[in-house]
Amino acid sequence: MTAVGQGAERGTPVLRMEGITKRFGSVTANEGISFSLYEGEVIALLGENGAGKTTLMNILFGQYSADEGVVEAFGQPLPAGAPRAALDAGVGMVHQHFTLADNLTVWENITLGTQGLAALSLRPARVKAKIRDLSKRFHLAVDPDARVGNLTVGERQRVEILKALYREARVLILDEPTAVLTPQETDALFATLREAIAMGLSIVFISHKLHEVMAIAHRVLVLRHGRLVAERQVAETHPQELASIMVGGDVGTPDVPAMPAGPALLTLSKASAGALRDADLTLFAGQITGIAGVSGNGQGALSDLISGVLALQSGRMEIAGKAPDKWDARRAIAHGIGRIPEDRHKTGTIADFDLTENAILETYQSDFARAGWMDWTKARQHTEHLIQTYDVRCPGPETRIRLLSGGNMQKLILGRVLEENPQIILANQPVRGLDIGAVNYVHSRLAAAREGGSAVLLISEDLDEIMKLSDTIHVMSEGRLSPAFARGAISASELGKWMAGQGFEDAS
Amino acid sequence: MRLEPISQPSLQRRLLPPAVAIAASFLIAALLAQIAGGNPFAVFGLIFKGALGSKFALLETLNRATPLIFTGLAVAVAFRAKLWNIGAEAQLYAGAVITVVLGTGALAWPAPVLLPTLAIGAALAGAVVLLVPALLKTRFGVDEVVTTLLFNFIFLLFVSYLLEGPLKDPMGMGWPKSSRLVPEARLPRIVEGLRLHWGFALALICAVSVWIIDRKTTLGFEMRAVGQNPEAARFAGIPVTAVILKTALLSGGLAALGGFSEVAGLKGSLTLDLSPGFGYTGIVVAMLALLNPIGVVAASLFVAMIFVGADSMSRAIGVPTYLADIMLASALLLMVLAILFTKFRVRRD
Amino acid sequence: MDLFDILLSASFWAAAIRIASPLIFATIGELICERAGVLNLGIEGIMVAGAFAGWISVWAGLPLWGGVAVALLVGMAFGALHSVLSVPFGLSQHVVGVGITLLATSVTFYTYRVVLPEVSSPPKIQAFQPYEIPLLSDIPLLGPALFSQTPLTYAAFVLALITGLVLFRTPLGLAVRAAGENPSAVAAQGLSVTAIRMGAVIVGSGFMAVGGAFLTMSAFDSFFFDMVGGRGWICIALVVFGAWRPGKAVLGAILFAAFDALQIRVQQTSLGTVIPYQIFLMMPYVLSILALVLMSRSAQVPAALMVPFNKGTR
Amino acid sequence: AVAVALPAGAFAQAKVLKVAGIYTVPVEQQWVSRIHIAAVAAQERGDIEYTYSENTANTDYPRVMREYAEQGYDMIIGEIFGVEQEAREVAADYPDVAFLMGSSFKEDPALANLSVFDNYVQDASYLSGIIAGAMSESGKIGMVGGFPIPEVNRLMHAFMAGAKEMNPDIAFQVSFIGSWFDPPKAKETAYAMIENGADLLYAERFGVSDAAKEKGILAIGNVIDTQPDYPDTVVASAIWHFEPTLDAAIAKVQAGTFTAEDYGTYSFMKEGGCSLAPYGTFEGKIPQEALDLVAKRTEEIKSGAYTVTINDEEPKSS
Ligand SMILES: Nc1ncnc2c1ncn2[C@@H]1O[C@H](COP(=O)(O)OP(=O)(O)OP(=O)(O)O)[C@@H](O)[C@H]1O
Ligand SMILES: Nc1ncnc2c1ncn2[C@@H]1O[C@H](COP(=O)(O)OP(=O)(O)OP(=O)(O)O)[C@@H](O)[C@H]1O
Ligand SMILES: [Mg+2]
Ligand SMILES: [Mg+2]
Repeated sequence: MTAVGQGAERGTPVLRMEGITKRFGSVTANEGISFSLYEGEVIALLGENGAGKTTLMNILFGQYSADEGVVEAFGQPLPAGAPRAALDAGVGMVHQHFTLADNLTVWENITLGTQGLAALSLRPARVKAKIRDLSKRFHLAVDPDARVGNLTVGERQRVEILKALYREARVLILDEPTAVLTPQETDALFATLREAIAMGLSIVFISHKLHEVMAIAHRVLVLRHGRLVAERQVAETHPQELASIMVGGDVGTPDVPAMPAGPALLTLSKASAGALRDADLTLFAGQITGIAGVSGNGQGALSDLISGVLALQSGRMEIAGKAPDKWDARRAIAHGIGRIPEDRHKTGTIADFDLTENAILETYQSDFARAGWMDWTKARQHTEHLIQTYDVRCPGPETRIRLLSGGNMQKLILGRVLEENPQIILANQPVRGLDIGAVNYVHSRLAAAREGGSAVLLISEDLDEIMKLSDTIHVMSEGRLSPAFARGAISASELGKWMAGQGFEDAS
Repeated sequence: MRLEPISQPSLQRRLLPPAVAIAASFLIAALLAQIAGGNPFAVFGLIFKGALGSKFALLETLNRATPLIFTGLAVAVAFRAKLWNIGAEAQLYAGAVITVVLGTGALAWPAPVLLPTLAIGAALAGAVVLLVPALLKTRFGVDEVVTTLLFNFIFLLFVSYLLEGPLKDPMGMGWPKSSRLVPEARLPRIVEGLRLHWGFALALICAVSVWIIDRKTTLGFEMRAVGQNPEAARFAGIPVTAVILKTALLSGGLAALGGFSEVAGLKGSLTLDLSPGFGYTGIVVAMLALLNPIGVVAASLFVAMIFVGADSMSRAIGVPTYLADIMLASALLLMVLAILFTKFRVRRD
Repeated sequence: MDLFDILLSASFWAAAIRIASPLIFATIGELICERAGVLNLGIEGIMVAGAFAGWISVWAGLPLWGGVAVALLVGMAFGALHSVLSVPFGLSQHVVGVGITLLATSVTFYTYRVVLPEVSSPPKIQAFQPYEIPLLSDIPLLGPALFSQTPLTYAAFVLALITGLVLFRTPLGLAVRAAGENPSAVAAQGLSVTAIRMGAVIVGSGFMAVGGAFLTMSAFDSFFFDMVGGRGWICIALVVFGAWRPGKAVLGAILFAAFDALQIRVQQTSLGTVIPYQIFLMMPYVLSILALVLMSRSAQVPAALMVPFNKGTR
Repeated sequence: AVAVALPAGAFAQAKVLKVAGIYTVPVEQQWVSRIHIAAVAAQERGDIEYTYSENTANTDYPRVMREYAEQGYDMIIGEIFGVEQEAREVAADYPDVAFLMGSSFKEDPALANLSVFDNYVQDASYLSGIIAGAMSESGKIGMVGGFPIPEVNRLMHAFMAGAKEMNPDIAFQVSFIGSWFDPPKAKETAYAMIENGADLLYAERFGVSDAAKEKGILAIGNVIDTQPDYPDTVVASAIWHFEPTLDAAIAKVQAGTFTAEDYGTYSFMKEGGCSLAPYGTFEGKIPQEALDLVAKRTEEIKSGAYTVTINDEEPKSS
């Protein structure tokens, strides 16, 4: 694929950052960064977790103010710390973490702040008409009257972009817009962006996925430890080079050689729970079972069922050949089920707890307490061991986990799970938002666990990830689970058909 | 304006803002005293004298702090688990009611048996009173801020009914108050002749116990986890509902011990005006202490000191004693602000 | 008089509306604060301050509406203090609220005592008188109940209506609601969360104070210590009861007031001789809790209620 | 400071007593206001030097007593209904200070420096009841109280007895609002009674006379004289005079003869402790029959020939 547009005719840059430095206490998040963005150009920002990408963009958008350096839009300096000024200058930003109010409707979210506060009416009809028009023009289908809380992540993403387009932004900053999107949604997003570029918009695009960068960007800037370490024209580089600049060395990908399946550790037969319907699934020791599919098709219910927070409505679940008569999260953990949650912020960790407390969250009862008394010494030792073994970069076990980057947070969770030598590992979107180094690390750990005899259930929207790691693959669609396909026995395009719901009719 | 955390606050950073806060509230008091025709310069000395200037003053301050420690702990425990218990007032009265129900002759036991029985009974009563809103929260999703708040009114009316009905002192000449506790049901005084009683010691023991529960036990860990992120706690296998109910029991029990301590230690009988809002002040105490149990003791002493000192001061210089409440309120607000400034600096941008 | 007669009498409903009026003002005030994300526990004290300020200014010579304006301004002043502490500094809304209640109450009492040192019963003012709205007040039942009230009662209803319109129909209202739902969404759209929240708290506090002033200038004609008597706390409950919507909150206030008016009347029937009077006084509170339990749990709490917003930190 | 100790009696005439009042409610409250007014009057006469603390919570009450005692006050007046035991302990610790306290208990001979009082103004209430009985046409009288405590109950009962004596068929509606200071609520309660047919109200709380005034019916005042505020509404008021109680105590302290006593009787009519307020604007509007009975009973009460019953039970509607 090649990028659309050329972005080559240099005039005045639409955006210029010069000598940007930003410190948070002792951490220097950005150091002397300068770059310019030209009309119709797409710049990709690459860098490991915590490299300073988001910080740089927040400065550009006025949410943080830089300690040093200047920001210019269309030749005019932007006052520091004023998102309003950035918006007025035509800069729009789609934040890494969505900035939408769930209880408001789509149109309310979009019109928020665009009308004079003294106005006597919101003019909903006009607002909605304009939104519909933009939706059509940029292929961003979304119902203006829907409540944002009821939307899927993909739809929310579209609302975020609509927010910027609605304000007639000339420059669009997208911070990891694809991290939570399905491949289909990503494709749709790119189509939209190409249209926007064609209309003269300029884009700063942040992603950890190199193929995306190659597909959409003209120019790539690589940040490492807060510094701009490389700049390449996309046309003149390749993913391997970018990856090695990013992490400052070579990256190896894990190897998953075929392995005979062990005994069945978990079986579902005709299991229904929540959105899950009549699922048949068997997890074998020493095997990775991949669940492909667009998120929101029952994966949540499947993993909640196995992790004990959702009750079985009908059908049967057997753990090591026996149906447990009672099933809850604590029993699941006791049965050796380890969980790498989909949303590490919401259900995986407790933000204001320190690393130690998070590390023992699931096992404090069995391993770090006696008769109701906590053994903090043991807990701290365990955490230090995890930090070492799993290379969690942090000031120490007393750090609040909120301060860790996503990658390091994920490593701690991984350690928390793997150290228990779980029989079954439930890995739901385990690499979402991680940089390549971290992704490979997580993958190799999962592969190692499989070799150690664990059964791994890998739920992912990323087909590449599924096809690379899984011994057997199921596809999920509308709560149904496809039959198992052996690795190599099915092509990506066939999987895609199942994902779209074809095949289920014939199977049933 | 932006607040920036200070990673390693200097000693000066940690001491100066609170000192300024206290000085400022003294100044406010002096100013108001002058407006009412009192001598503003006498204010400072008299507050110290009134709060700490004699053994009597000091013990009175401790005395005033005692119920606040209990209600402060009750609120701290609950708030840590994000159980918004605004009903410590009702729970305190519940403890007081049980104390007089059992302690006015119903049980003819010696003090070493009777006193613990009363304390446990009181704690149970308070626990039950908070359990109801907690159950309404876990079962029906009813907001506990509202239910605990409304329970204060309901329970006080209930106490009023009891004092005019079943619990009315037959020897009380018709006045709505309970009979007196039997001597075995009285908490002894710590210092002969002065009001301070062993309820204060009990309060300190409770504070340490809560600290131990919080830091050293699985229950404390669970309560904090549920408070910080109930979703994650549920996924980690922590029985969230059970933990909320346990928290309610603990919190309600602590507030009720305050009622026990006031009746058995101080009053000897129950009247409708047992508490001048200890339950509500407990909220302030707990937050001032940043929900730390040991901090609750310090915050209670601070609040009691300011109140007792300023109350005595305003009496001595002859200005309306409402000045004490003004000073307490301003000292409080300035102090929470000061605590903020020990940890953050304000940046303009 | 049995229950049915009471419920069908215009005077009963007139009483309910009258009792509800101060609650409506204060509930709307609290609702505005909470919609913007700030729990304002200063309400009880602000009502006391408003009750005093309105009354004393009329006593000192201002016209009635001048007194209302003074109450409003005093409420806004306390609101300003609350908002400075709770919004930009992000201090615990519980402490700030209870602190403001303590401060407003004690400052009021102190001022009262300094201004009127030796009175044995406080001076009276010429309070608002009922005004019968022509035509409307002739409607049977409804007329005497709804349209023979004092102007301040009509103002309460108008205020609730306007608040509803502003909150749900204007950009300003949208900004306020969004600030209570997700302040980062507001900040990302270039609006100042701080300004919006502070504004809401200041305005809301002003309305609470007018609620207090209703007691001294419409329901009664002089000021007494403790005369607010917990009405502020009731309003906190009414906001939840009304699911943070002005219309429902008004209904809740009327319902609560109707329970109150009812208990007053039932206390005087033959029931009053057998049932202790405390049971009657409990009625409004108990029934409120019951109503909350029965109500759908779908009521949407503003998601960012009690969550301070500090840009540049997470 | 006085350098030479002189016999206490030598100063008896000259000494201005330092008196402190401690009240659990603001001095506006009817009951306390009567004490306060008497004390202010004594101060103006030059008998005492007076200061007070109002709205003192019972928790703080013993402390405040001690603080005043420590500051050298000669006499402390107040109300210890909620803190009987503790207050007596304080009194025991300061035998040189005279305590004159409102209390529902009796004096204790072993505690010589603490005397008790209460507002036994049932005599006047009874007389006001006679007038009420004569003035009510509907035969329905409404009574709004704060809490049913003895001092309230006994006045209500005396009032009811008087009214019944004039008109045995009179029905009473009794309500308690559960607050000392909620005039709007008292007013609402009074409205409800008027709706229910009452044409005369016994105004135990602030707010009741206002309802009567607005609805054009009559009211009877209690403890204080409110006719000046409601000239067309308040027919008569039973008023308490604390002066006899206080003055007797002052005299005894000055004479060095203060001892444990029950001052309750100083509130009786024959001691001048209570009276019916002047009829004022209602002069000539009250039936002669009632005036005659009032005059007769007044005489009898003063001479001791008639005693108004003291009943502290909670009154109920009839
Ligand atoms: N609000 C903040 N307060 C303190 N330090 C911060 C803050 N935000 C960022 N940092 C620091 O800045 C560094 C860069 O963070 P930034 O969010 O820019 O990383 P990133 O490149 O966007 O990472 P990711 O790929 O994980 O999104 C972090 O390592 C952190 O130490
Ligand atoms: N309040 C803070 N103080 C210090 N550092 C912070 C703070 N907030 C964020 N950071 C830093 O910012 C960096 C990026 O944080 P962020 O939450 O964007 O991580 P992330 O990798 O993008 O996670 P995810 O994509 O899973 O949400 C982290 O390195 C973290 O250390
Ligand atoms: Mg980032
Ligand atoms: Mg990230």
